[in-house]
Amino acid sequence: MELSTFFQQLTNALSLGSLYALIAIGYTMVYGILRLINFAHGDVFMLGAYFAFYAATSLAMPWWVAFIVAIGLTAMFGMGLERVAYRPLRDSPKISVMISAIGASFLIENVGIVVFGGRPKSFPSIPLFDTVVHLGPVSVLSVSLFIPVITAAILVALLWIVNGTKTGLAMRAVSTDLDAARLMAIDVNRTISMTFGIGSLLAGLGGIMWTMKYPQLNPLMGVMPGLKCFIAAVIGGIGNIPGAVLGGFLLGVLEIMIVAFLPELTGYRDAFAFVLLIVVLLVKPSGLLGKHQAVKV
Amino acid sequence: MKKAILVIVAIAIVASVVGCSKAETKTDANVVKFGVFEPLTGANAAGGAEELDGIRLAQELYPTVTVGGKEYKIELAIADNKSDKVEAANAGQRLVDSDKVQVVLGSWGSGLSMAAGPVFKDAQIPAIGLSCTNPLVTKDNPFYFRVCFLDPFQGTVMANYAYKDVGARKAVIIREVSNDYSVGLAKFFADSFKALTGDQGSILAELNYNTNDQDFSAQLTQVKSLKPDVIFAPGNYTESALIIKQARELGIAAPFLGGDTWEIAEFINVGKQAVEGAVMSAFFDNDAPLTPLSKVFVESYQKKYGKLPSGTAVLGFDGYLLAIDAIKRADSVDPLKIRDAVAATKDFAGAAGYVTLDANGDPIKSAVIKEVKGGKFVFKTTVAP
Amino acid sequence: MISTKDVSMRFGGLTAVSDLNIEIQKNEIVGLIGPNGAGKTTAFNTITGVYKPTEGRVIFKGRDITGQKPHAITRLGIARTFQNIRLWKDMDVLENVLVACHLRMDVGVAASTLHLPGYRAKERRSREFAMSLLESVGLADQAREAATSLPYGKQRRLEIVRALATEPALLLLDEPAAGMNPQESLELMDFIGSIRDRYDLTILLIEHHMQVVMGVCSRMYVLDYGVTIAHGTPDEIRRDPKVIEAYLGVD
Amino acid sequence: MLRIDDLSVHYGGIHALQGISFEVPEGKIVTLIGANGAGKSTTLKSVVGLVKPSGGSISLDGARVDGLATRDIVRRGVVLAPEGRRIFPDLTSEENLELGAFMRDDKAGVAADKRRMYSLFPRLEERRRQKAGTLSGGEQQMLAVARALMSRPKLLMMDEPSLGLAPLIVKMIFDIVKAINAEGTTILLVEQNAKAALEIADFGYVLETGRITMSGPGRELLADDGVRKAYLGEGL
Amino acid sequence: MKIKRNTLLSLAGIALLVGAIAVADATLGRFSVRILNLSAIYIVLALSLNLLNGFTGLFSLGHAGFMAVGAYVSALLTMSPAQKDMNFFLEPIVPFLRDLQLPFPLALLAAGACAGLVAVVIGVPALRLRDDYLAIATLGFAEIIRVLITNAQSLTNGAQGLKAITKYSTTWVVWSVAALSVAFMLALVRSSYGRTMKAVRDDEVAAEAMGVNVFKVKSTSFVISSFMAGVGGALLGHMITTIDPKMFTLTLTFNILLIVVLGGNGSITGSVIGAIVVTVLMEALRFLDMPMNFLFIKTDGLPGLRMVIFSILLMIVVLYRQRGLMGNKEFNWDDFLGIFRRKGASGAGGRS
Repeated sequence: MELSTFFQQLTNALSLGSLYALIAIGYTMVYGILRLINFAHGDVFMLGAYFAFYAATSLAMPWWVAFIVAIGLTAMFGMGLERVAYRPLRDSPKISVMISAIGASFLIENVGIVVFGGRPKSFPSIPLFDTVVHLGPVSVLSVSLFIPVITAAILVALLWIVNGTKTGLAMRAVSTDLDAARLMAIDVNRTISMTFGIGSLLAGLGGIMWTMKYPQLNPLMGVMPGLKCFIAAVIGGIGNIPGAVLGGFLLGVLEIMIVAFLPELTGYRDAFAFVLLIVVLLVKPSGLLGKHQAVKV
Repeated sequence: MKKAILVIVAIAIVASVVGCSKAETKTDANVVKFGVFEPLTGANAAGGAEELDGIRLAQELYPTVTVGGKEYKIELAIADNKSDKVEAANAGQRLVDSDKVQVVLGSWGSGLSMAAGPVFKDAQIPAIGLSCTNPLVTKDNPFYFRVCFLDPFQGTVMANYAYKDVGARKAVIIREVSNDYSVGLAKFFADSFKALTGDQGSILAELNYNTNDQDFSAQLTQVKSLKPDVIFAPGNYTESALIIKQARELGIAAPFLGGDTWEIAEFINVGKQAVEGAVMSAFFDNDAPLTPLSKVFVESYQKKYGKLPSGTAVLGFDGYLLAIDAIKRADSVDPLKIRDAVAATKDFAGAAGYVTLDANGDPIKSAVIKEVKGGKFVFKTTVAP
Repeated sequence: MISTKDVSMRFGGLTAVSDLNIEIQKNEIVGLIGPNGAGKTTAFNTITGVYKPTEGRVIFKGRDITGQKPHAITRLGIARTFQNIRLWKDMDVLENVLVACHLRMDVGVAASTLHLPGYRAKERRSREFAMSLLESVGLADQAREAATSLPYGKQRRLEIVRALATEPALLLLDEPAAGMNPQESLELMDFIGSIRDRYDLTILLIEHHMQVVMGVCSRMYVLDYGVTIAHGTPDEIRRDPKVIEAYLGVD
Repeated sequence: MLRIDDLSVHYGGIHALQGISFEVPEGKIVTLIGANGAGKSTTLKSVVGLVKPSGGSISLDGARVDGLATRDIVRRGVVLAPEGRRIFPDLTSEENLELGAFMRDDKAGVAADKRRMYSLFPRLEERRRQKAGTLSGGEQQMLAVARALMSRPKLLMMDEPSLGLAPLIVKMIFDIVKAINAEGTTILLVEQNAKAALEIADFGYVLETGRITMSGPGRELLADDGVRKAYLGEGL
Repeated sequence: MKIKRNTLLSLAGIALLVGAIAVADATLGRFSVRILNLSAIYIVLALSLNLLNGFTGLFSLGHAGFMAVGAYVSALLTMSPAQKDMNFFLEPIVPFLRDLQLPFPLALLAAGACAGLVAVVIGVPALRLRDDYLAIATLGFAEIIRVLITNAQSLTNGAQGLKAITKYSTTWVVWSVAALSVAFMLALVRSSYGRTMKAVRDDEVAAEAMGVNVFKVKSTSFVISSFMAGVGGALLGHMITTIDPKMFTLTLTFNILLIVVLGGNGSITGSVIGAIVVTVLMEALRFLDMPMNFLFIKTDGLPGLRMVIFSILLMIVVLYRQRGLMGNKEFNWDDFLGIFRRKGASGAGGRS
């Protein structure tokens, strides 16, 4: 392989990885607090993109206003989703909650099909994000330079919120022991709601960044990114924020490098994400940075 | 507990009552029913909607057919197959059984047509495929016909174009590996291109991606390093548009060639500037009228929908007209007689050219080659078989 | 019957049990006592295969069973009950016992699904055996009730009966008297003595109420912080100053 | 201060509390003793609203609190140092203390109380940056008590503070309980270590399978034959 | 006495059902028969998932993968070499598979066996995982199977799928297999082995301590379930007569999961009722996609509305009746007759 090709692939990998990382953080936040695989996360991601699309086109808002509005709406939607679909099942078996998540995902997708229409829409081009930047022999879309910066900023901000604020303290308390957190006069419902809000906010942001990079929207667009980013979160150790970032990058690099070094296997690309997932689950179920949880007898 | 059950039971009852009453609509003696069997939701929704537009326009222009001196009103029974095979077979069965249609039109997506094919065959109802180009659709099924050309022809046409017009000697193929259409077309293209160049190594690489993939940077970086003269990338229009966009971002300058699925507004909407210069085979062009009907179609389409028609819409239009034509020729609304009339179609003048069906039920038709220019699909040339 | 040789169990930095050396003869009833958190249940878990001891060996009937899977150890003849009752909540009383009978039935999926004649006979025998066990603790009348609808004390008895249904040689009871009032506890101890005789058992039992076990045990081991601080007959234990200090917490 | 009337609790089919009534007067130490599963922890959990009673009433200073959210009950000055300590193992000792003061907004007061806890439990100050899960059992119990005190409770309820602790530490914990009480905090103590509990309690209740079977001043119960036999391991 | 009465009732009920199916097959239109038969296939699939999810407590999301294996195996084994040549027009099929042709019953068994084998090879290692981890691992396996099928052109015809599969799934075939599955499940669940499965579901640790080889029980359940999924997938293929990898996505697994949940996790009766209700409802709700006029309000067709209503119904059940229609109860005559007796006693006249 030529060196320039290799660097181009490396850039591709990092650009894809940072996008995965951004979305995986949201996944991991929600899992961290409720131990729930939020199957609807990918659909919240889709909604974020659509909200931004309609705000920017139908309501003719400037793009940055549209983004802020969309992210806000997505966060609110996430909180509503938790309230309607997950809170009533808080004391139910894990399987019930998971099924509810699957059902919610189904519902959002189907409503999306009716409301947004099944035909794909394309996001209007925003020059700031949609210019090609050449770095020597490597070329990259400008949005791909923003995404790692945003991911890093989010990582820092979240680490600060979780480790440096009272809300974060409450989040960590709720995630380890619900009843003990209640005894500390923590408003458990609000804390969970807020975590969902942050997670969904990140999904919304991720959805928008995604459509900046791949400018098409359809109601099922969240399914694959949702699964992939979930895998990324599991690889890194679900519930662990830096782990999600690590997992996102690993997955991005793996997907690109498989194609780069073994082009005849391109058709199997989607399978590799799952192979990686299963290997990690079997070798270290708690993920690369996750903690092992012993089962009490 | 009781409440939930009650709700479900109640809805089920209401649903079946309403559903049945809908299905059992007055079987008017003076009505012919055309079943429209299309993906209106799911992955293929856009294609289904295009075909349906063409059919609706045709119905508006030709709402009746005269048989034996009696005027019959044409009704459409529309069933959504959700871009899903199980549903497709159900929807097809529903059309022939509950809606008691005499003819079926559709479906976008050869796989869906194939799923319902046996249903129509069993029920002995003729079905007219509109834009389903897979050779297997009509194979072994005396009740399935179509008004579009086939993939082998399309592949050859594009290979010829690549060899002669582009002057390409080395090509790269990017296939949507989970899409039968894309895989088939890629193969036909490759075979023809190798024959034309006389060089087994003229296809530098066949790279794959999956439906719904959105990041193709790895495959494209590979393509870039291979420096092909031309890239053949048949597939779904959204993925294809994203591929071309990302290729241009990587600085790949080689021309992109594709198939009929590209000719849809979304292809340009998603790809924007990047898809300028992309070349594809198509069924029809507005600027190159093939029959007197072409002009009628284009004008009335623009009037009804306020936009230029796509090649897919025109096939919906033609399918509807072919059905009427067959009914007239059979002078009967009996499905079996209609079938025989359809099978005997010769030089039927549709909006998208003349249709003559061969023994398989496939037409021998010209293809049109188009290019994206200034945000529009622009006619380049017509290729006769 | 059973002995542990220098068994230690560490979790991370915490040593839950260190150098445990227990030796029990056939038909003995031996107590394992100590304050909460002293490592008694951990000791049970290392014997029954739930944990693989970090160090040491567990010998049962002269055979090294260290590190074997719990179900294999049960098959060899060691059954147990749990401190926090672990009945199967979606099954009735009889079914709870029948599941434990499965072990000795030795039937495969095919035989039991097809209800082959051999299986039918075994199933009938299991049911009779299960009912006789239930009768012995006065639960026969409630055989068809949901296991978790029973009062606490009866659930404890059901757990013991369930363990007996695996036809063990050694029975490990983890705080069988927990949640019982003193009167019930004493009755339970009588019951434990009686099943030992009827089913030819050897019994190791965890309690932290000493007086409950004094009457029924011939010997006892006292654990504190995972360390065996004393063993001997009840009389010896009662007089051991180390026990009095650590266990009773007197000032 | 705390008054419980005819309190009943069901868990599925189990009738865990079968109508118990008792009172905790202001400024006193009251203890509930009894065997495992007698319903002691359930009583405390229902007071703070972690368990929903199926009957009866709980009132605090004359106002009903049953049915309120735990958070609101805690805000009214009732705090529970739960069984098994339930400290947050992944957080540092200091963070655990801060969580104890979660509902308080007076930063200065919280800081002062933190210092007070460190003076009360010097071991905790040494381990303030250490994850609570790595502390020894005794240190964890100290942390649980200190955490509870950080909310400046009027009523401190402790569930088995001596559980699994060495006698020396138990003694220390009980000394601190006495000291806290002397400063004016009312205490409701649940213990299996009946002797230690009754020795410091003003008043004691004996719970047996969901019912109160005996009650009286701590010293009196300590002298009672039945209690001695059943719970103090007398007659060994 | 009572037992005898119930046996008689059951026999009568079975006879009635057989009669009803015969009458339906002969008199109903093809569309209704098709839906009827689809219900039967979904009964098989729902039972297979229920065995795992409801009776053994293993949450698997990999069913579509095993169905795909079954569908492909049976389709390829029953096709004539000529049909295979027609299908494999891009790249010829591997020779040994081309000439291999088996009668349908054998092919159906082979379909189940292959799915079971795949379960042994890839699934069993995953059984070490719990709850949601198991769910995503199995989900991953199903996706991997699908990707493999898509890419194995000369074995499976890749994305082209297979066409002109013989339509063996007649009313009698599918309902016989469904009846056999119900009988098998009832026998299994009521047997000693079935009890150990429930014990594993309720409390693994206790089961292990009572001498139940938990891993073996889980593996057995997983393999049996996969076998049934393979058979169900094969029947589905022989009903639609064409298959391709895109059919076997996560959505298909979800659909079956919905049936199990709606019917009641751990209830055979529930799965049977759920399969029929869901299949019929999906078609019955089709009118929602059509243009409607309710009194004054006219809507254009809203494709997809049907699925929205369907998902809302599902959410209602999940949230307000978590245990599904039947809970984990089974149908029995005493309860059934009890309903009427209670109604009679209360004198409710509103029975329709």
